[in-house]
Parts: sequence; structure tokens; C-alpha cells
Amino acid sequence: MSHHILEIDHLRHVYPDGTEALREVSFSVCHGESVAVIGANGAGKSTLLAHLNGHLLPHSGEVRIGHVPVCRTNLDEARRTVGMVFQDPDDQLFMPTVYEDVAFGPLNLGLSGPELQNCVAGALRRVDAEHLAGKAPYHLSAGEKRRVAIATVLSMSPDILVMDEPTNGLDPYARRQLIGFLKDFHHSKIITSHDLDMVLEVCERTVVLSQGVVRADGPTLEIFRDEALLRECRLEKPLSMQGCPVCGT
Amino acid sequence: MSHHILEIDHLRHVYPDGTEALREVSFSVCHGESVAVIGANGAGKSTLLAHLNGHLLPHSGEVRIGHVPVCRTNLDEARRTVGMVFQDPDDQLFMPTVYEDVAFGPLNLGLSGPELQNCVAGALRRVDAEHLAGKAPYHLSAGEKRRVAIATVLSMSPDILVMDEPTNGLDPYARRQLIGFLKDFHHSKIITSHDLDMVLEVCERTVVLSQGVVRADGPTLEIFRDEALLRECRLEKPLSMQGCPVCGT
Amino acid sequence: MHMADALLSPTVGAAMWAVSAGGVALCSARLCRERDDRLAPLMGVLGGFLFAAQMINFSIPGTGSSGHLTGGLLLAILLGPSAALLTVASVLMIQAFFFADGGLLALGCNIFNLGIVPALLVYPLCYRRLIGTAPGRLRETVVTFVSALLAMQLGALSVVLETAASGISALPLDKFLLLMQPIHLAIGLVEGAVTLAVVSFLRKARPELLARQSGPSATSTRLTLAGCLICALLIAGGLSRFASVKPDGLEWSVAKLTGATSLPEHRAGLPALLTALQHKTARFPEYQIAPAAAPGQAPAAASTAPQGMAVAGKGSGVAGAVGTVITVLLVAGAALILRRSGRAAVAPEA
Amino acid sequence: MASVHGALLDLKRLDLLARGGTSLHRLDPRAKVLATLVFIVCVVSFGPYQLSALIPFFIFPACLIAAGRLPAGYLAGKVALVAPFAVAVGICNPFFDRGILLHLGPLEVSGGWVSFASIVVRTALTVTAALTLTALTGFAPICRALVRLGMPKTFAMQLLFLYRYLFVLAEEAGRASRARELRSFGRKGKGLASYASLLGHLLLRTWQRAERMHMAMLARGYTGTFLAAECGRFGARELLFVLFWSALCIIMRLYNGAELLGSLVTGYLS
Ligand SMILES: Nc1ncnc2c1ncn2[C@@H]1O[C@H](COP(=O)(O)OP(=O)(O)OP(=O)(O)O)[C@@H](O)[C@H]1O
Ligand SMILES: Nc1ncnc2c1ncn2[C@@H]1O[C@H](COP(=O)(O)OP(=O)(O)OP(=O)(O)O)[C@@H](O)[C@H]1O
Ligand SMILES: [Mg+2]
Ligand SMILES: [Mg+2]
Repeated sequence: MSHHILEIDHLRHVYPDGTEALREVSFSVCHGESVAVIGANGAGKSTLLAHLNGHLLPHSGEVRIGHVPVCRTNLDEARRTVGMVFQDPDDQLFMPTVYEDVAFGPLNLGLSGPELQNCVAGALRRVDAEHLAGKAPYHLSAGEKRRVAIATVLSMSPDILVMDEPTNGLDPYARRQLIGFLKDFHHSKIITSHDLDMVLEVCERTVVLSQGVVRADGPTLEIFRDEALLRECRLEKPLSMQGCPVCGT
Repeated sequence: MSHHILEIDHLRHVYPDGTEALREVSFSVCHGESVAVIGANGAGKSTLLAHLNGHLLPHSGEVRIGHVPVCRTNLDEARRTVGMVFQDPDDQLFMPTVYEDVAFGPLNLGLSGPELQNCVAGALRRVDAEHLAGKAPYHLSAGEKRRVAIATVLSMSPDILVMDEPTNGLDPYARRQLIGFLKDFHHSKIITSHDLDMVLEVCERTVVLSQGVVRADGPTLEIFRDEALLRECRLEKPLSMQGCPVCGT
Repeated sequence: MHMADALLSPTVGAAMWAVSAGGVALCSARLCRERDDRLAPLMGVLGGFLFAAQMINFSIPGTGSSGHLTGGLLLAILLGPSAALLTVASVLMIQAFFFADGGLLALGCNIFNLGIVPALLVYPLCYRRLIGTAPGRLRETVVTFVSALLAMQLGALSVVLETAASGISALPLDKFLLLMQPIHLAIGLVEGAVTLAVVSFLRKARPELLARQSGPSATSTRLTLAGCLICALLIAGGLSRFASVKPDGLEWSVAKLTGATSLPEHRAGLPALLTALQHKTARFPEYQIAPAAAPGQAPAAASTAPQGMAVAGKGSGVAGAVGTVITVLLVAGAALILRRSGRAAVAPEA
Repeated sequence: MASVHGALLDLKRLDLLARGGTSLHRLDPRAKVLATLVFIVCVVSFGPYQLSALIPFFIFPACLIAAGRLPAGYLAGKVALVAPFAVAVGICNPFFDRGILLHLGPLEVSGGWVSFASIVVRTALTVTAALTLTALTGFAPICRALVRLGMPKTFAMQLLFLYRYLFVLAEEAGRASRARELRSFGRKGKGLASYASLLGHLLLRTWQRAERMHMAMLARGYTGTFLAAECGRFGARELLFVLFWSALCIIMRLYNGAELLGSLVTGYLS
């Protein structure tokens, strides 16, 4: 059994106003696996992700990272292990320059001097954004912001990368670039998105969430072939699969 | 020659910090036509739209609505003719309830009493959102917000509907609903988007913007068949035209 | 440091309401005259920003405690004094209604302490005077710190004065001052640092936003005058409470003063209602407040207290307690019955 | 950042409560605002040593909560959380005011404790009244009521805008501060530098949003003034409501109901 496994076990979350956002969610992620979590608006995707690094704590059930349940006492550990990229990169970039932003996490982890510099430069290199180091975040384009946001997380060398709607607002080229990067990145990944074509390319496994329950969990292609299931969950086939003259329809 | 024509003529805009967002943009829209404006992040799409209702004024060149140039003296007229739906519906829904929000424009136009009520009810009915009238905007879902934002503009019965990235953040079902609505809506429309599949379904004509200049202007299908052009402008074919990823054609 | 209803006497509350309503009316009128239609949404969202910013904390090094931005001075620098006052006042109003932070009567005090003091007193009289037109780095730093400190100290001072003038708290004035002023020295320094940092951030990112406010303001003298008037009103109101042995002295002086300022809000609307009500209740013997500064003499003071204590003689402490319990039961019973009958009445409809 | 979420949820919750359909909800907001103000003024006009006389005043919020079918437990929980400042100042009273004021059998109660208890009861009363008013009326109607009672329109508009964008901006701020928290292990990263920079970014985004909003408003014919669409009516029911509660509050202000009741009962017993 690998150390990097993530297990979500009968997770239930009720917001204080009574909204039952997650009712019964169970699945687990193996080391190196790419899992997509898809579902309609309000299905509970973002709520689920917020549990992975302990931002929200479960009402019942638990989240285990490497067999250790996430709870108040080991939040720091969970946050280092799970790197979270937010839906809106503007939320994530808050320091005056890109360099400082990427260095923020490692600094708080206690790195300094050349070690810190290497770490930051490495993270920026991986997302192909070294030339942006001195810029202010509010001067970046949407695609650049997204890449820098990923770098801020990579600099803490997380074991699992979690992304909320990463292709939102990107132009087709930047999107393609991001997909290429995600495919090359051999970490465990959990990605939520409404961009099912991206899911099809990046993730080998898909979990379908509907009104706070897991409706399906399996190989991505199989899920996307099940039209009845998709329709029920307010989804549809990825656009590139719609109307292919060769296979089906 | 129709009265409802929109002409953009050698438009140039420089932001106060020196960014030349639009350098030389010319095209025109006929009555009843659906035109998509596509381009990479930062190509100048949003800047262009801001000129259509006179929120930004050109550095040189001009925008003519029904042969009348938009300038300081006739802004009111231009704003009534061009109905603008913003990228983030939260920017557009600023009143305490949906009803008041939809009534805001007609009230300013001088409507009142049953006339006002009819106008508001009609706009809400067209986007299928009558049941939301009493709700506060922050209690709506993403798709509902988008529909109400469109209603706020429809209530002023504009001659041209302008939308900035309308499908952003919607789940596939809500997106499909919106596309259906846009197809049924036989007004002049100008739509910017990174969702080229939506463009393919909704707009018969496409203008490609790249670094502040019009790179191409023509029937949508023709443009999307020109791969070299698309690549140059940081775009790519709509996903549904890219061949099936499953059987690899 | 929100002032609270429970510590306020109606006279002080009404006086501060009048002052704050006057300030808000003045600033609204000024903004109306300026007719800058960009300002409405800007003030709205900046109020939201202030509110949101107050929910984010940062840790103060070495103390383990955390602080946040109050924002009066920052908004004055960004928007000018009138818009800043309205924005702060609106944030305070939301806090009063939804979090009962402070309270409805104390709203007047809070608007004064956190809004009028930084925006209408400190900003025009201190910040603008000292900062000049093209400040250097050092000058800007010093002036911002000094202004933030001054605003905090004055705000804290007026909290103390308002509390003391109300006489509900037994805390002696000198001890209260010694408690509040040093705490707000620290808070003021932090406020200055945050204000400075945010302003210099904006100067780097969008310099044109700050350019709006850098020209000399034509109406600042009038504002200053208004500030002085308000200040005088406050001091007169506060001091007359201490000076006057006659309990009606303050009501009389406040009524006279508020009448004399001839701001319409004083005669119409809520403040008038408050003062009128106060006049009605004041016709009945007012309770002499036990002089808080002399704790040893409390029994004597109590015996001079005309009504409350006269009924609450030795034996009637028990009667009071029994009565209290019975009243609580009665109220709870009434509420339960009302709820039941309400449900019964609503159920057939639904 | 639990507090951001908590505060937002409270706002939304009160807002939802205000959409209830009882007759109290339908009452013109002005009536409720006036009655609440009379109530608060009466409550705070008591002297510092009066405790038992305050108790009957609970009838006002209790009746409104019951008749308005509001969740009493939730409101009580909120009341318990607020006003730390008043209680912190009040708790000093027992130390400075040690004179014996009351004898409850063998128990001697000092003036300080009585006035402290009085402060606590006042807090409970005023806070409950304010929250009840909001939960029965909703914020936008309260603003309209205040405008018609003399509040400047500019200020009312400002309040409505603020209320609308509170949710949007607080969520934005909540996400940003959450992002900072995720990367600041322990308290190390939460110092002034990152705080100021975070605020700066937030301010910048806020400003851009204001510019977009202004654009949206202009696009819909905004000329600097707001036109109101609807207005309520101050009828006989409203008048009755205000008169009844004002009269009751003033009577309770003049006669100590609890005391009278108590002496009646103890008089019987002895
Ligand atoms: N802070 C909150 N308080 C109360 N309810 C909430 C809160 N956040 C989300 N919800 C509700 O919980 C449910 C799940 O929300 P969530 O944000 O997880 O959906 P999502 O799947 O991420 O949707 P989207 O695709 O639009 O991002 C929704 O019904 C939403 O209204
Ligand atoms: N207020 C501003 N000040 C200065 N430069 C700006 C401003 N707004 C936009 N720009 C710049 O103008 C250019 C065009 O921006 P615009 O927002 O029109 O792009 P867009 O095509 O809408 O991009 P996206 O697809 O990301 O929405 C960009 O380079 C941008 O950085
Ligand atoms: Mg989400
Ligand atoms: Mg854009």
C-alpha cells in the first residue's frame, strides 16, 4: 500500500445554513493517479475539494491522507501534502511580485537562502514562467496568472495536486498549454471542471458527483459513453465526442 | 440600408498606462446578424465591447450606431440601443432583488405602473426566470444569475445584444440551455467567447482579433477551417471539429 | 471598540445621534452637489471591501494577538472625507443591524468615533495640512502614522467620554482612560502601517486612482468649520453632564444646541423622536447616578437614589427577585401561547 | 477563516428569515423601526441599579419572535456572542462599586453586581430587539423606511450597494485569506507584509469591480439618481402596532411590573 494514497470515506458536509452539500461521498486515489470530479453547478465539487486540505472539516465520515485522518491537529501536514490551486487565480496571488508569491509557502516552511531560490526557480521553470518572476500579478494575462498560481503550489512540493476548474477563462492556446503541462506532470492529481474535453485528455478516471452523492466512478471513457447517466447529472458528452461519425452517434 | 447597423471604423484605443489595446479595428454588423469576436487572452475583445456603448471613447476612429457616431452627446441613445451583458453577472446585478434589478433600466427610461410591470415580466419570461423575481441575486445559482443578467438587458428592448463570454463557468446543461436561448433570439448579437463550439452553433459570422487588429472576418465555418490562421492567433478548431479522441480520426 | 447600547444613557445616545446624523446629512448633501455618478458604486463596493477587510486578521508579531484594519483614514485618503464618512457609516450600520455590533442607539456614537473623527476631523485638520502636495517617502510615512494615531486616540477618548457621561459603567474616568489610550496607541500604529502599505501598493499599481484626491480641496475650510462645531457640541454635551448637578441640565443644553445648529435632521426624523421621548420620561424623577469615583460611598448614594432603591428597601430585594422570576415565566408563557396560536392560525391557510 | 464564513451565513440567514410570510413581516417597515426605537430608548433610560424593572421588557422581543415565527434558539445564540465590549466594561463595576445594595435573604449583593447584571440585561434586550427587527423586515426595506423617516437618499443608496456587494466581496476576501492560510504554516506567514499586500490586491480588484458596475449602470440609463419602484403604506394596522408597543413600553418604564408583582406575591405569602 502506497503512502500517498488519499481516501475519502463516507464524507458528509452540511453548511451551517442547513444546505447538505455532500451527503455520502466515498472514493480513493492511488499514487500517481489522475482523477476528475465532474458534476453540475452546485453538485458539491468545490465543497469536496475544501475538505482535502482541511479547510472544511467533515460532519461525519473522514478524509485520510496516507492513512492518517485529516483533523485539527495535523492540518499543517495535510496542507503541505495537498497542493490546492483555486478556481480564480486572483484569489491566490496576493504578494507584490510573482517571485515573492512563489516564495511565500517555502519561506513559511523554513527554507531560506540558495535553497529557497532554487525551489522558487524550479517551480517557475516547471510552469514555464521564469521570465515573469519580477512582474506584479495584476499585470499578468489570464493564462500567465494560472501558471503562476500552479507554481506557488508546486514550490511546496505537494504529493497531490488539487485544481478547481483550471481551464476556466483561458484561451484555446493557453488551455492546450495547460493540458500539456498536466499530462507531463506525474503526480497524483484531482481536478474538477466543466471542460469535459480537458478531463478526457488529462484524467484516466472520473468521479461523477450529483447533489452531494457519487453517482458514478470509473474509467473516464466509460463514463462519457453512458449518455443516460450524463443526462441525469446535468452533463453531456465531451464536445469532441459528440457526433463522431466513426464511433457511435 | 437598415437603421440598426453598427459600424466600427478604424478604431484605436490606448489605455492610460500606454497599452495599445486596439490598434486598427474595422467591421460592421447588419440587422439581425450574429457576430462572434474571438481571440486570445488580451487580444482586446473586452476593450472593443466597451466602445460599443460608449463606456470607453476611441482615441481615433469611430463607432457608428445607425450611422450616428457614438460620442459624448449621444451616449444615452447608444446605451439604450446596445444591450451589454457582462462577463461576471455579479457586476450587473446590483439591486436588492431580481425584480428591482430588471426594473432598473425601464425605470430610468421613464416607464412606471402596469407598463413597467409588463415590461419586467416580459423580460423575465423570455429567459424563463419568472419564478426568481422576488429573490436576491446572491441567492441565485451561476446559470440563474446569467439568465437574469440577460433579462436586465432585454427589459430595455435593445436593438443589439452584446455579450462577453456568456458560457463561462456554466455546467454543460446550463450552457446548452443558454445556447438554445441565443439561437431562438433573432436580434443582432455580438458575442465574445473562448468557447468556440458555442460560437459555431450560435454565430454565422466570426471576427478574429489578434493584438488589437482584425486578423480575419468571414463565415464562421470558413474561419474555423483555416488552421494556419487559428494557430497564429493562439486559437484552435472547435473541439467538435477536432476529430474524435476515442477512435483517433 | 464599538460603543454599546447597554453602556449608554439616552441623552448621550441622542446627542451623538444628532451629531452623526448631522455629519451624514452634510456629507450626503455635499456629494449630491458634486454629482460624480461614479461615486455611488465605488463607495458601495469600498464599503464592502472595508467590511471584508475587517474579517481578515493578521498576527501582530510578539504578542500572539491579531489585528485588522478600521479603515476610516484609508478611505478618506482614497475617496475624500465626505464619501469616506458615508462609507464608514454604512458599514457601521450593517454591523449594528446584522451583528448587533454596538446597537441602534449606540450607532450615533460609533459613527462619530470611527467615521467623523478620522474623516472630518483628522483627515482635513491633520493629514491634509501636513502632507502637502508632493510628499516624500519619509514625510508620507510620518504623517500617515501621526494621523492614524491621532484618529485612534481621539476615537478611544470619545468612547471613554461617552461611557463616563452616560454613567452606567462604574469604571472611574482616570482608570478607564489609562486602560483605553495605551491599547489604542498600539492599534493606531498598526492602522498607520496598514494604511501606508495599502496606499503605497496602490500608488505602484494604479497611480491614477490616487491622483484624484491630491488636488487641494476647495471646501475643506467649510468642512473644518463643521468639524469644529461638531467637536464643540460633543464637548459641551459631555462636560455639561459632569458640571450639572441638575439632571435636566444636559437635556436642556443639548436641545438648545441641536436647535441652534439648525440642521434639518435634528428637527425631523429619529433624533427628534428620541429627544422628545427623553423629555417625556424626564418629567418623572430622574435617578441620581451613584458617583462612580467614590465607591466607598455607594450605600449613601443608594439611599439618595430616589426611586429604584426606595422601592428596593431591605426586604424588597426578595420581592424584586421573586417578581423577576414570575415575570420571566409570564413572558415565556405569553410567547409560547402566541407561537402556538400563530401556528394554528397559519396552518389552515397553508 | 471560519469567521468570514460565519458572518456571511448569519447575514444570509437573517435575510432569508425576513422573507417569512407572517403578518408581522407584512407590516410596513416604518412601524417596526419606530416601535423598536421607542423600546430601546425606554430600556436604556433606566438607572444603572435597576434590574427587576427591565425584565418585563422582554415581552416585546418575545412576542415579536413568537408571532414572527423566528427561530428563538438561533437568535439567543447570536445574542450570547455579541457585545463583548459592553460586558468587558461592565465586569469592572463589581470591583469599583462594592457598597451593599440588596439583601436577598442572607445574600448581600453589592451595587456593582447589580449594575453589571443590569448592563447584561440591557445588552440582551437591545441586541435582541435589533436582530428581531432585521429578521422580521430585511435590510432593504429598513433602508427604505429610514429614507421615508428622513435619512438622506445618497446614504440609503450607499447602504443598499454595500449590502449587495458584501456577499461578493466577503467571499472574495474569504477565498484570498484562505489561500494565504493554506501556505502559511502556523502563524508565520500571517504577518503585516502579506496582510497589506493581500489587502492591496483586494482593493484593486474591488476598484475594478466598481468600474465595471458603473459601466453596467450607465448602460441601463443611470444618471446619478435612483428611482424607487415600490412603496408601502402606513395604515391603521401600522399605527395600532406603534401605539400599542410605545404605550406598553412607556407604562413599563414608569411602573416596575416585576417589583409590583413580586411584592404582591410575597405579601400574600407572609
Ligand atoms: N458557504 C456556503 N454556505 C451555504 N451553502 C453553500 C456554501 N457554499 C456552497 N454552498 C452550497 O453548497 C452546494 C455545493 O456548492 P459547491 O460550491 O460545492 O458546488 P460546485 O459543484 O463547486 O458548483 P460550481 O460548478 O458552480 O462551482 C450548493 O448548493 C451551494 O449553494
Ligand atoms: N484598465 C486597463 N489599463 C491598462 N491596460 C489594460 C486595462 N484593461 C485591459 N488592459 C490591457 O489591454 C489589453 C486588452 O485587454 P482586454 O481585456 O480587452 O482583453 P480580452 O481580449 O478581453 O482578454 P480575455 O479573453 O482574457 O478577457 C490587454 O493587454 C490588457 O492587459
Ligand atoms: Mg465550484
Ligand atoms: Mg475579456
